[in-house]
Amino acid sequence: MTANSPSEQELLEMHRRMVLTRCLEETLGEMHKAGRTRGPIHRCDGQEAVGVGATAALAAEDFVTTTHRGHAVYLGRGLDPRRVVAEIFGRETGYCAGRGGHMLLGDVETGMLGGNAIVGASIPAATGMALSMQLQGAARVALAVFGDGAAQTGICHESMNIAALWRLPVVFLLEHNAYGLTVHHSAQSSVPELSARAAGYGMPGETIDGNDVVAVFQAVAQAVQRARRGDGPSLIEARTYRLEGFSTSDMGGYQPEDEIAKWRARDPIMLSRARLAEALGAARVAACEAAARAEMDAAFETALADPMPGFTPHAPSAPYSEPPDGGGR
Amino acid sequence: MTANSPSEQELLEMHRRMVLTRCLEETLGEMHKAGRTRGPIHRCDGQEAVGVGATAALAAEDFVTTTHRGHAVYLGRGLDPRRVVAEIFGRETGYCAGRGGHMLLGDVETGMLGGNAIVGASIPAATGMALSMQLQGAARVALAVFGDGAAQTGICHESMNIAALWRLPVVFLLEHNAYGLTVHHSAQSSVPELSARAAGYGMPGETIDGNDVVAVFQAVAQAVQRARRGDGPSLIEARTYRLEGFSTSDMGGYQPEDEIAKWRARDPIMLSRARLAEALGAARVAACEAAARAEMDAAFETALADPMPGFTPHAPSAPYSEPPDGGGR
Amino acid sequence: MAMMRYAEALNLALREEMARDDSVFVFGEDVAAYGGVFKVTQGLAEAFGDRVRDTPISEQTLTAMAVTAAMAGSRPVLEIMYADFLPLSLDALINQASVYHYIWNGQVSMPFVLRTQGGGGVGTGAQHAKSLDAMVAHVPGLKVVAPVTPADARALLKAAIRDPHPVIFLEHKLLYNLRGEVPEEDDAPGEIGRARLVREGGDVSIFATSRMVLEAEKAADDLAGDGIAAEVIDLRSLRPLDLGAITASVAKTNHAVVVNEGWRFCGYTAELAATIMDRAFDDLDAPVERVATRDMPIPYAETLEREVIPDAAAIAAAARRALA
Amino acid sequence: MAMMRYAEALNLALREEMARDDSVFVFGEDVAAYGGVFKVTQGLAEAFGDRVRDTPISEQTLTAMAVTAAMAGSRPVLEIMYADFLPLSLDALINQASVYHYIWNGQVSMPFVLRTQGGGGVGTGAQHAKSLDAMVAHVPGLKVVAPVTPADARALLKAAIRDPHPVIFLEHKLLYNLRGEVPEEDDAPGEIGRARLVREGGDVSIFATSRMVLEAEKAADDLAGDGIAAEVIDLRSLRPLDLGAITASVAKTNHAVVVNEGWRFCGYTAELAATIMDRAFDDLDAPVERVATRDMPIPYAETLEREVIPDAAAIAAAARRALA
Ligand SMILES: Cc1ncc(C[n+]2csc(CCOP(=O)(O)OP(=O)(O)O)c2C)c(N)n1
Ligand SMILES: Cc1ncc(C[n+]2csc(CCOP(=O)(O)OP(=O)(O)O)c2C)c(N)n1
Ligand SMILES: [Mg+2]
Ligand SMILES: [Mg+2]
Repeated sequence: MTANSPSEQELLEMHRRMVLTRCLEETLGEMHKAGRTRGPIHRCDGQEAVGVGATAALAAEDFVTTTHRGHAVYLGRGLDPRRVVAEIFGRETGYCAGRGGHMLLGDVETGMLGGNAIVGASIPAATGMALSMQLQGAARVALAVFGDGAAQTGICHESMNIAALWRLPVVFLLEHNAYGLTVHHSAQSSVPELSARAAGYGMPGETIDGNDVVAVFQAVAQAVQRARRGDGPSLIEARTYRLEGFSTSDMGGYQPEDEIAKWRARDPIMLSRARLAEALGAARVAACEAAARAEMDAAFETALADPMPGFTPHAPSAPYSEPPDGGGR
Repeated sequence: MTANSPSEQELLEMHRRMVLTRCLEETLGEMHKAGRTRGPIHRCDGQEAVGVGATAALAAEDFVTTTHRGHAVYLGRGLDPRRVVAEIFGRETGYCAGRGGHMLLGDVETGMLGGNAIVGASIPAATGMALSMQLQGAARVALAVFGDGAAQTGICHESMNIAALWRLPVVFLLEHNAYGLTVHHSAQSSVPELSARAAGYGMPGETIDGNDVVAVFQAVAQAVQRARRGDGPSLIEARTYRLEGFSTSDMGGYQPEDEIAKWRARDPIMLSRARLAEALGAARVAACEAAARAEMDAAFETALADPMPGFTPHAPSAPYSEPPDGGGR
Repeated sequence: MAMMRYAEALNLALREEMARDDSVFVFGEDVAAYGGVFKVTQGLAEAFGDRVRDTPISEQTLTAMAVTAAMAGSRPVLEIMYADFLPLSLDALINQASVYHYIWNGQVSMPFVLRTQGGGGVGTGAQHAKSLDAMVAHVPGLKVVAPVTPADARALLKAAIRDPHPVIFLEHKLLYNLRGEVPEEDDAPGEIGRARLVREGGDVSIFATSRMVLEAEKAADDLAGDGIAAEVIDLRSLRPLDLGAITASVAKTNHAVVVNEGWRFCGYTAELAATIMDRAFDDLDAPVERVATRDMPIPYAETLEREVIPDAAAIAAAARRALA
Repeated sequence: MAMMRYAEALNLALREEMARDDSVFVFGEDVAAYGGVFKVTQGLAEAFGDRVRDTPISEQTLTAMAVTAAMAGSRPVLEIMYADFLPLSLDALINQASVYHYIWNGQVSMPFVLRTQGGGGVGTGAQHAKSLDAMVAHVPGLKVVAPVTPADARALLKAAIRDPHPVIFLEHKLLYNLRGEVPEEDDAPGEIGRARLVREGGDVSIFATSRMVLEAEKAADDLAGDGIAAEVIDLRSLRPLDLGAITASVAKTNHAVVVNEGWRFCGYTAELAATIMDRAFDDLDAPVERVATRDMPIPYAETLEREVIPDAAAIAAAARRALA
């Protein structure tokens, strides 16, 4: 046990949140097939350990930014499943009253600021929050979750350089799921291990097993401590895999079957379940999972009955209206 | 003697071009004091070995892109001093008929495409030319010269990743003169040696003495060979120093006197002169320098007597005119 | 003649031009192995190998590379997946592509095409539903086209590829499945800078771009019910404008509505309205009515999104205001 | 009252706001040790230490960081050295800053200021002389101001810093040395959204922005020689517009000239012309005349540059056309 080892209670809670996320993804998959979703949905089945393990290592007052594939971060951060589902279905009761959708969900209360559908944008976003914290003298850390595709963007480089230069309290968590949209990382990245780039900024970098929620928790916890101490950023590359394709509009065909099978055999929820069953007994784990499943089912039921928002031009759209008496169409 | 060692004749010619550049810079400095320049001029006194040594390692059909501080590249590439000076003074006889000025000089004949005043822009520019060459199956190489400040831009990262991924025939020559405008590199870059970043792209990277024209020539020649063979890009960090401030509008005060003195003692022209005098005799070197000086003086005299361009809206501005019958004001 | 989808017509144009001219190449995110997320480049990698390249997610650099690859003798066709990412291309467009032909005194031309698609209506959210036409149309030295029919998609893409200057080629996510006749035997490129008369009418001129042309047609149907004969003109080329077609129509109808799916303030409709005033002031019986997306981010929820992006009803209402 | 340079007035505003509010910080290239290349931030680092930071050359990320630092409780003032680099900021402005206040249903505000300076006239060349006002003015959720006098520079910068929403603050390289009275004792912020009547006149209204206001004044002098009384209005705020001031003036003069140093096509003058037509069509005796930079890159040579950027003569000629 290191200082960063989660307690059994914490482990069970992480497991619960991973299951919650998986239930969300699977139900969204069904809803999509039934023609009941709108716009593309980016499921994170198989990657739950990254978002959940990482957010579990944050303090309540910390910030986290994520990508278009942020469901595990939302639920890992403790957001209310009902309001998450409501947002995904564009309901008035969603975190953003239906204005954001699943990719642009933000919640000030929990510092989940937020999902971001511009690839790479979560990186400078967290870096800016970290700068604000440093200037305010606050011991608050910002965690940036981003993909392997995002690591090739210019803002990734600029942000890492600035964060390292100023020793900003930010943690860069690269969620490496092997693909950027349909393109394999070997056709996007000039190096197989992206953590190698940390040396170019003089910050620590490591590659970890992103399907092991404990490994993610520990690596992020250590990086968060370092950041909170004022020692600056770290880069953590968590290797994982996207089991269900890029999004609901993915036509597939580019992820080899054997590759999928290999990773399915290392499903993070299975791994976590096995570990927990040994420690706490299979029954307790099963009960926890059933409760999570029930919670998500209830979330869907309530959220889908919630009303759609009505269009009210000037609240909170006031700063946008131009000219003042109406603008628009 | 390695395969990349310049001949004595080549050495003397490089020396001549460095002296030509220094004369240009010094005369520009005087002209500025006399109030006869327009806009900022970025002198490269002390850095001549980088632009001159690097371009000497290129073949006639290769491309080179450079920065706002490109005079050594222009003259190193063999451009006509008179037309360079004419362009700097906005004359009709300049390389761009006075439209470009000293920062935006381009010459298709010599593949000098071109100076660029957007920091970092020379990097993707050369990378794009290299892509075109690769697709055309041409054994032509593109050399990108850029500064230590430019190395922190997003496009630097994106370009290096793409170039390494596709093994493009491009050479990245980082002209590290210790400052980006007035800011010391230690306040801009998170690492002291920027060549360390090459590893993050899986390409060779080395730091060399940028005040030694032979070292620059050899390193670039080797990288050019590698690129021409199809083995992809390299990063060369040439350490040098800007003796005369950022530009003619620089108000100074931030380059410590002892730092300047230290580098002045390693003036690239002095170093080259000493080496050549030993090999060829001081007289031959002095004669070469005198000829260069005379050539630049003549270039100024002719160019300054050349006419200013007259405004003719539609040639070659046709694609810009909107609406077709005039546009503009 | 063959019936084909808009996306297929684009694909045909790319195939034809790549077969015709070795210097044409296609690059962008997911364009090779997958054939593009909208399947416009499907099969090209199989047919043309290395001349079709998947790229890293690096729009800024890809655009800058298109500029200089074009200078160096290639004819790049770059796909930017969503028009929302055009801001990442703008530095290369404004500070590089726009500059060199004139500044280097005609030494270089830059024959590249930047294809992208914009527009909303399907719940893609604030970062994947915008039309930023005005931003690219503002840049001197760029041509900007936005075909609506499959035939125009093919003809104008061919023209864009053959043009010696940069062309921004604006598609729309809701047009890709539109079917129409394409004259396969006629493989001549179209002419950039010519509007298309969609429907004649003597009461009011509706000038529209991209998908808004379809909404304008519906609006014209609606107006016809009230006995109002609307003329609908598809501008096709946002820059350069077909001034002759615009002024001739306004001279006939004396009323104009301009429609573009971008934001209103400083948007493309502002240029259209100002140009019409400038060129046809004496012909106008009423101010030009502008129909544009509301000046706010595009919300996700359907109930909100449909209030923000213009539709046939908004266009018809504008025409009625013009005639009131 | 004190006489001071425009750059000094900006410096004063920064000092006052930084002293008043700990959450204000200043960052950008060369702003700390050197005090900014136009010396606007001189002495701030000495006075406020770490709250004034030199940055790497990374405009895209710096802008994105301003957005989220503002969300997280700071009030960043970012200096972008030249307006020509605004394209590098646009992704963060359009896809981030514009989005969150509305999309997150009012949960966050983003009180940051992006200061930059544009304009030509001194041989800085095609990449350092542009005015890209229209690009930022097009983005919903941003305010855009461009003060001309030292007093306005101070008052509006203070207002911008205190504003809960993003403000783009446009300066001009030829204004920094302009001297004017600044009421030191009155440290109240200005009001964003109000135009300034520079000179009254009954024959033609000239609406101008930034340095073009000075050219408009010269044009008015020239016109006065012909007995033409031009009213000159400094818009000060490009977004939101002071519609009341605009329509009141046009109602009086029945003729309008609009002047902005950006390019013409899809430029800021298009919005002004279209808005005036929309709001004051019946008052207009002639089309609104637009005066803008020619649609081409800005050349280096003085003989060329002066033909491309508008001046008093071009404005006076436009006014005469309007009245012809
Ligand atoms: C700037 C930008 N370019 C392109 C896209 C389109 N796009 C959305 S997700 C994606 C792939 C991202 O890959 P990665 O960062 O690895 O995230 P993952 O989807 O694998 O989680 C792309 C290209 C975008 N949203 N933003
Ligand atoms: C994108 C961009 N940002 C800022 C500037 C202003 N600027 C011009 S040169 C310069 C410093 C560049 O430093 P470096 O790359 O080291 O080149 P050096 O001047 O030292 O040769 C800056 C900040 C610019 N021209 N372009
Ligand atoms: Mg990925
Ligand atoms: Mg430097």
